[in-house]
Amino acid sequence: MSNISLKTEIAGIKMNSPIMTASGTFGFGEEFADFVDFNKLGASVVKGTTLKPRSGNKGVRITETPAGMLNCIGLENPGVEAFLQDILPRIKKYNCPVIVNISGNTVEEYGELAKMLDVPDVAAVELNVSCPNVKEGGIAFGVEPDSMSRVIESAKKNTNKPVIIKLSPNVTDIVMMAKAAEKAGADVISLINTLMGMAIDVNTWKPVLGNITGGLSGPAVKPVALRMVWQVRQAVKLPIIGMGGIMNATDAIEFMLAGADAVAVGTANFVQPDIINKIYDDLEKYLKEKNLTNIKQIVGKLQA
Amino acid sequence: MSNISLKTEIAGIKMNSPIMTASGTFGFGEEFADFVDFNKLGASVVKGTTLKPRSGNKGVRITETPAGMLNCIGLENPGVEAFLQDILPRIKKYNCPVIVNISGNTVEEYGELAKMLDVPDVAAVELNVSCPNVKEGGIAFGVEPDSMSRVIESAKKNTNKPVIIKLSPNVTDIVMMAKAAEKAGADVISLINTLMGMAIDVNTWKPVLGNITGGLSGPAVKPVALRMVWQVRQAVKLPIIGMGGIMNATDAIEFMLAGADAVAVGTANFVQPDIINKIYDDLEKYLKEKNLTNIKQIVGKLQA
Amino acid sequence: MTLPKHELIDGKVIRHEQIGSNDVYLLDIDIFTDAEQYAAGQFVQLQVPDGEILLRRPISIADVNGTRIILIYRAIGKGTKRLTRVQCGDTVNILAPLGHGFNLDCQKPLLVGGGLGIAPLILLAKRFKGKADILMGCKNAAEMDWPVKMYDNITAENIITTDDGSMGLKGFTAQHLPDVLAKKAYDKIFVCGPEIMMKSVAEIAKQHNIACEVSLEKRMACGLGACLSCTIETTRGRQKVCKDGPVFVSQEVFFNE
Amino acid sequence: MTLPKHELIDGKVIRHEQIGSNDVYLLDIDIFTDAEQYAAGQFVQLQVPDGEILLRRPISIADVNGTRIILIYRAIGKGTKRLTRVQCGDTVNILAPLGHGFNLDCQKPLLVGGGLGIAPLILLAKRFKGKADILMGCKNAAEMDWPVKMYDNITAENIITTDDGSMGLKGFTAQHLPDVLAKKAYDKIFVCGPEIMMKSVAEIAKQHNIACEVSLEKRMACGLGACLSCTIETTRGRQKVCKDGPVFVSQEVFFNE
Ligand SMILES: Cc1cc2nc3c(=O)[nH]c(=O)nc-3n(C[C@H](O)[C@H](O)[C@H](O)COP(=O)(O)OP(=O)(O)OC[C@H]3O[C@@H](n4cnc5c(N)ncnc54)[C@H](O)[C@@H]3O)c2cc1C
Ligand SMILES: Cc1cc2nc3c(=O)[nH]c(=O)nc-3n(C[C@H](O)[C@H](O)[C@H](O)COP(=O)(O)OP(=O)(O)OC[C@H]3O[C@@H](n4cnc5c(N)ncnc54)[C@H](O)[C@@H]3O)c2cc1C
Ligand SMILES: Cc1cc2nc3c(=O)[nH]c(=O)nc-3n(C[C@H](O)[C@H](O)[C@H](O)COP(=O)(O)O)c2cc1C
Ligand SMILES: Cc1cc2nc3c(=O)[nH]c(=O)nc-3n(C[C@H](O)[C@H](O)[C@H](O)COP(=O)(O)O)c2cc1C
Ligand code: FES
Ligand code: FES
Repeated sequence: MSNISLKTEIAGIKMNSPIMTASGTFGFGEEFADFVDFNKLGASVVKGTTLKPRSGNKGVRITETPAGMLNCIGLENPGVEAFLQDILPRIKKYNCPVIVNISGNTVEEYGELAKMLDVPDVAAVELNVSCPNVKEGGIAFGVEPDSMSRVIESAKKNTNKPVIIKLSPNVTDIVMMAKAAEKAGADVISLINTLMGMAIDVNTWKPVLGNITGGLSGPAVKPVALRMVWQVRQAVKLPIIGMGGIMNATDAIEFMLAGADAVAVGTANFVQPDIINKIYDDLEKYLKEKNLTNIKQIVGKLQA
Repeated sequence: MSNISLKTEIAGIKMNSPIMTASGTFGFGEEFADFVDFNKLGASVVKGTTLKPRSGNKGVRITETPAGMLNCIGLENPGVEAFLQDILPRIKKYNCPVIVNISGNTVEEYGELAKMLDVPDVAAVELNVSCPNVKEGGIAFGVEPDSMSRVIESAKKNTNKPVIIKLSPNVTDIVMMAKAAEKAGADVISLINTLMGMAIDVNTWKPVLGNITGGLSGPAVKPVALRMVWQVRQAVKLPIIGMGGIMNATDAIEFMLAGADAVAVGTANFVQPDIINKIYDDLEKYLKEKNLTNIKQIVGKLQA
Repeated sequence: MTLPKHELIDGKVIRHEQIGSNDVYLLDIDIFTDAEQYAAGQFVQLQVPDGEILLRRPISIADVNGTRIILIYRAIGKGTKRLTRVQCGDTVNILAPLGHGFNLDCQKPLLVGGGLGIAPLILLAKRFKGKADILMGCKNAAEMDWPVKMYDNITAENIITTDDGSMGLKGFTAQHLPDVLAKKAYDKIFVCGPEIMMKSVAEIAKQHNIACEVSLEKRMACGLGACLSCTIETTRGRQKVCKDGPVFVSQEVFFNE
Repeated sequence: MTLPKHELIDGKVIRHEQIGSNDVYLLDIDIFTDAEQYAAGQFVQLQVPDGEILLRRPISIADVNGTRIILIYRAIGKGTKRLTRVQCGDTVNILAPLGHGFNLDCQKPLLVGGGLGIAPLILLAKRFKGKADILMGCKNAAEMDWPVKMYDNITAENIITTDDGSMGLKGFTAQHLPDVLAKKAYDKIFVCGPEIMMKSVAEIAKQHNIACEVSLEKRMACGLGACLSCTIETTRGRQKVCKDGPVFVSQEVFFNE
């Protein structure tokens, strides 16, 4: 399919396809090396990284729900220094843009992380202001436009890389948050992060998850994610990375029609570790069937 | 199981069980007469009713999503007068408390509706301030605490019946909304209404639903609903009616452990029209297995 | 008309096979209940086994045989594709019978079916005990295979059309209706098929002053008249396809158009 | 140790039957790949067919035979209950082989298995070519049925315990370990079973100064070390059960307790 192109570009990041991975679901990429053709992956968004190493939450960290899963990993990660020293040198060989998802406890920490990650092998940083699992700060930044804006400004001031803001769906007005993000200088908007949920064991009368609540992801959340991408597309000009329950090319196309310039695959990586390849191939087939040649031709084309 | 009791009471409404129906999913009750034993149903919450008859939305009104469905019925209903004249006299024979779900375009309309429904055969009114399908007003009342409070006050002023406020999950802070409802004088809190979602047809590049967006219900939303019930239970003293994806007794028990005094079954009625009976029987079995005698013994018993 | 009570029935699959080139399947289910009482035009809400599919799917009752019902469906979407995996001996749960069937009151009926719409007319033809004619059309001869077999011997005359002319008359079914009407004194037309075809047929019936009943489809959730997914506007006000239909007098539903 | 590459394999079910009174099933799958290369203690991530179950389920490789693998599982939850419906000839997708297996380096191995934990020790026993003994326990004689059959002829000695004494020695398995250790000069214990039992065994092994390896279970999503669902604290820092385990040296994981 030589005349069909899935290549795209987001905030100057050249990508072989609009298919990215969702932070926390693809490790550092290398775990999927047996399955994924990195030439088909637009960019690898790696595990949420913090200033200091974090050991994450205790107890049960995931549980399955109808067409979805709850997780409360709690941002376990080796810290930004270990990432830069040990991991980045190892993963740059895949020749696929690496985007680092970062979480801070304070506005300043986001700036500090952004600065440390302003290195040649990192393509961009993605600000996680919505992880519902971290008690210190995480949730507040993502649901309140002013503090979110300060986080964006802090990151922007400290890096020359594109700054992606990842929005939380746990808000009344996603459009207001997106507009605030645009105004604060974000280069790209990612959405959605997980919906806050919970599961209970009726035998023990205890919460299933160690952290009581967790983030809902997977096909169950797709209708909500799609709606938010569509709403945000109409309100801001920034490129959008759409995600939430993408399991196949059809889902990816729905997000792109709604206005996503690229998409990220999350939970699906657990279900089918070679899903990135399959979505790539099926996107090509779709374009062919529709007599299109370029994936950008479908972005935002919803006739609503 | 004569020594086991599912009987309960909410705001003075005596119910044979904590199992209710969710508005809009059980018609006026009579449609399920071939299947449901009304002695097992705690209360029947009937279709959303407005002052004037409404014809609802055009085009496709439902579509299935992973473990859920989207609807944009758009509050089709014959209007409160037809309800009082034609329907209520017909359905009172089931000897099961009838709760009327009402939607107004203005604060005053809620009061007017509440007043008209302050009749002997209506057990309570439930204020729908969150239906995401009605453009005139509906959504605003449900996501903003002040206007919601005015709606509650307007209804309270006009009726002697208990006033149930049904909260929208499409908010940043469900606890704040619940507290505002309590302060405004609501007698009971219902949660959750549907999550706002969307579906797209990748062949036609059009939204699947006639109204573009619709309300997500069914098992997919259960983790979110459960989390909200649990959060609200810790913040307010009012009785709670929990709903969102309840498909079986286990789901109902999860909600009650999280703090729901009663539960409402919605989408499950479409899947299994006799599900109310089954949940009733299985709740009895559960109590027996756990050596309990009264359903109230499990309410709010989550060990978190 | 008092309808039989709605029932939830665990049926047993007796036969399940592909009968049409274009993904058309026949499902023969023993429902351990007298199916002969069902009216032609009524439908069932079938639960797709295995739990992934949430809502039931509405399928017309194509035929009945003692305690068995025949459903004929096309695997077009997620639910019907999953349904094709059901095997003989499997249990499938149905909610039946739903809706109102055709009103058989007439002297010389003409049935008009297009595509899958040919299926529910089988039981109707049988109820007319040989006195009905059928005008039926598909895209091509291959798709016409099962209808030809099914209508062998249950009607007075079968008139076949195919879009490409590979069998019978060439062209859209409704195109040939005026000719058919010219030949015999039909006093009622019963039509089931794509909406565009039903509208054309209804229009022609109106011009010829012949009574016409149509069987409509709308997306359904409950099938019981409770959810209001399937409301349509009619000359008698809003009606629910699942409960007040799916069969309607054509002039009541196709008006002003 | 270089591990075989992880693969996604469509396997074909050759045999699937209930082998234990307490909902224990045996699944024999042809994976059309050399299964003999898999290490005892490794596991697979099995996709439960039919789409309702989202995540794969981790199941240990109980035994291998040419291109076939044997899985032994208990139907306890939604996924495993659904799995019981799989029929011979069906296709099941597995992700294999995952994790690190047992380190076979020793002279006189003692295997200790409890309940379902007895299953993954089958392949281990075979790899020891008859030189291992097994101490294995279940609740009662009925549950002991399949282990007795499976361990016929693959070990040097089988010592059986049941909680209720209905077969073999009465009481919990670990209780009898000191007596067993007193009889022969074991230099390594391999244990798989409920966590509480593994902890007791590890404690006794430590007291006797005998090396001990345990096979852990944690809820998993990816099975590949990516999602961090299965992290545990060890003396070597945080480790992932799926990738760094599931087999660990007991003193590295049961410490300070
Ligand atoms: C009263 C009635 C009788 C019917 N009888 C038959 C029959 O005898 N044989 C047959 O093959 N089909 C029949 N249908 C249509 C059948 O219900 C749909 O094809 C089926 O529901 C599609 O399900 P799916 O999961 O495969 O498709 P989906 O993946 O849900 O959707 C695929 C396509 O099917 C259409 N569709 C989806 N749901 C419905 C629905 N409830 N009604 C109509 N269209 C729908 C959508 O518009 C879409 O284009 C009938 C429908 C009704 C309302
Ligand atoms: C490395 C490894 C090897 C395993 N080998 C076997 C085996 O050979 N045979 C066997 O029967 N079981 C084995 N298990 C356990 C098996 O994975 C679970 O029983 C199964 O995932 C439960 O799925 P379910 O949908 O039936 O249960 P669910 O409905 O998901 O849960 C039911 C119960 O199972 C537990 N559980 C759920 N998921 C897991 C999980 N991923 N890991 C551990 N416990 C879980 C829950 O705590 C719960 O109590 C193994 C687990 C791991 C991690
Ligand atoms: C196990 C797991 C871990 C996650 N970790 C992170 C994270 O570290 N940072 C982040 O921004 N999002 C994280 N997410 C959210 C995903 O990146 C994604 O936004 C969400 O899962 C929705 O996509 P999906 O439905 O395709 O999984 C995580 C999700 C899962 C399931
Ligand atoms: C078809 C349909 C119609 C509904 N109509 C109403 C309504 O009129 N008023 C209202 O407050 N909620 C309405 N709801 C929301 C339900 O009452 C309930 O809050 C929601 O569906 C979540 O429960 P469930 O997941 O069990 O369906 C409707 C839901 C559905 C699916
Ligand atoms: S399908 Fe529910 S009213 Fe017709
Ligand atoms: S299961 Fe994902 S890291 Fe172990």
